[in-house]
Amino acid sequence: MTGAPQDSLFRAPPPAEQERMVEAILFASAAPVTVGELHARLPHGCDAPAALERLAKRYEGRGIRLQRVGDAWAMRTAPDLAFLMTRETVETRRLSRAAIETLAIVAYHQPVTRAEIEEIRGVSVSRGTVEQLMEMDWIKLGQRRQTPGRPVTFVVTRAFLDHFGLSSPRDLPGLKELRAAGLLEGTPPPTEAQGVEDDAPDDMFERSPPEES
Amino acid sequence: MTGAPQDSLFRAPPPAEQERMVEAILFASAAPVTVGELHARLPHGCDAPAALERLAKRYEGRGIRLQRVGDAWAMRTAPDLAFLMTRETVETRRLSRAAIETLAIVAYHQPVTRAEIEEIRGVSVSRGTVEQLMEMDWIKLGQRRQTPGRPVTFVVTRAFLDHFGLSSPRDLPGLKELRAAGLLEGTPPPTEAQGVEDDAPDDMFERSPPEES
Amino acid sequence: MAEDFIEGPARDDVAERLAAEALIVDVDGFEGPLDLLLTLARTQKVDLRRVSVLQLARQYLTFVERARALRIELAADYLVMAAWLAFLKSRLLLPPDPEEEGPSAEDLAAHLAFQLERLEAMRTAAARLMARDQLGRDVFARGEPQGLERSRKVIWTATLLDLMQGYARTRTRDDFRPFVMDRQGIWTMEEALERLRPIIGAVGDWTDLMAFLPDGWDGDPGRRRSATASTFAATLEMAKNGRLELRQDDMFGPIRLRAARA
Repeated sequence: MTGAPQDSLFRAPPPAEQERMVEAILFASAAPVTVGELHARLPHGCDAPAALERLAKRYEGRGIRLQRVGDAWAMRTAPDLAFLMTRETVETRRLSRAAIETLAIVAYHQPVTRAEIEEIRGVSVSRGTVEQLMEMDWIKLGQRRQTPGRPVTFVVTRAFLDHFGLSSPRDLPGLKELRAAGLLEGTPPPTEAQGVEDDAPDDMFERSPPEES
Repeated sequence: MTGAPQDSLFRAPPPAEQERMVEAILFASAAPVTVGELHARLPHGCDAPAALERLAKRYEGRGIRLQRVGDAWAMRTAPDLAFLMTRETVETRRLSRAAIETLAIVAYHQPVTRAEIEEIRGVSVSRGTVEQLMEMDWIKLGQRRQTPGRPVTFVVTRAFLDHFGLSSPRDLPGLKELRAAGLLEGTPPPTEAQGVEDDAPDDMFERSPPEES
Repeated sequence: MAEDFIEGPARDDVAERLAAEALIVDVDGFEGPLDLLLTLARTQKVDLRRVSVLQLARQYLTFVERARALRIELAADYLVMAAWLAFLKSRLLLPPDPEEEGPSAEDLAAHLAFQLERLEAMRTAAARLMARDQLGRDVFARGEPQGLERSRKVIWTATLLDLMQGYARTRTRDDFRPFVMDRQGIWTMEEALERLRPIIGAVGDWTDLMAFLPDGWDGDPGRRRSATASTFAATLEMAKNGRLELRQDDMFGPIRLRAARA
């Protein structure tokens, strides 16, 4: 759709106009808007990624900023102004320790099976924990593992990324270090001294199914 | 409260900072915010009207703008971009039972008057049903019946035939075929069996109005 | 096992012993044996990668023994772990047996240490995750989302099957209409009288009753029966009124009639 103005009956709006259109769409929506949705709503021939880039730059250092959430974008208040927002704060349900750990394991190990979560935590995962996280729309089912029994796997959602202000699962804090230390594997690194798994699966998150739109 | 930094223990934030604070508050608020509310939420010594003025200027010509709502302020998408905020969704819905039956009677008995449709269905036909079918361009007015009152008749349209993939109304399966297909379950009155149905459906459409029942 | 009590790992460390006491009182607070092991490992105050698994096994077994002495119910998985650690401990203390198959005691110990380190890492990661700026707490979305105004265009649709079923429904409904006498196969006496009245005056000679049946009513037996009976009843009525004469020459012979002679 982008860069193909010749197949358009009408000329695409000028870049500045595209930018303010994207601005209006993102502003009006509380949920992140995917690039695909932007293209569907913008006039034909618009280049949403370019407009988003210019817009993100424009909002740098402002009270609102553009936040990338997977393949979507959202406008969010700057975190340093949280103290002004006490009025808007929504009381979220307090998660149990089991739920928080399970969430972290899904995020760092995704796609991960229930058995793997249990192996890492050393206890069985209660059904309620997984259900609560799914109900919060923070984890969802991924593709089935192609191993005997074809167990279901869990992956994190876009709402999870949005909630924690992550552009992608790669931005999880400490992900690189954990991977380098071999702590995202099922077995200890072969020799502990030089157990630097630099070639550890970088495509960990590509293996997860495409984000829903 | 404004312009009185001397009564503040702490120095008020610099103007640019006040501006982004107002920006974030207006963005996150569910309703327009009054100047009084702004002062109550901003750090001590802030000048909300001045910040609002700078913010309004900053958003001039952008996709979002500052708007006064009574004695309060809100951020709104620019009015000229309203077209981006609507999306035409096309929804397909199944026709109501009344409409289907009316349509079927027109198709099988055309040209047919409203009184005849009512006689066959056994209930009165609502104006809305006929209007809906005419609006959909599936039935249209035929010639007036040459009987007292010269009532209008209805016939099916080309669009109707196209939709149902029929080359002519004669392609509609006759009563006998309907029964063979299990669509007509009741047993017919004994004598009607010979006289009427043997030559269906061929003269079904010439034979109007329906004489039976 | 008794030896563990004598030279217990926490013998000369009062703080550690107090901590172990606290652990026991708190046994319900643990999320399984691995959680308990991790807590015990922390008391060694070393990098988890250098944790002494042998010492850890002793600590755990001591914990289980004390819990039993205090008659604290321990879940089965704590006891399974205890058995496994006792086995591991003995393997670690004995010189390796070259005949032995499977992973060495060192491998098993390394795996346990890895499991602890991995759990610890996930806990740290979880804490870091929860410490991030969170939506609705630190970062806020548009408070008054406009939403997409949807102008809905409805396309009505129906299939040929819908149409046929709809038609079938209207026709089937007829078949279930309230019962009325179905007169299509019946020739009533009124109709017979109606038919006979204008023509009877011209019947001079004796004529077979069957000749007076209406057209098309002499084929189907049911219809013929109805028409015959009605016509006969009508002739009786007319004979009573003196308008015609009837005769039947023999039993089951044809019934004949003629106009009454004045």
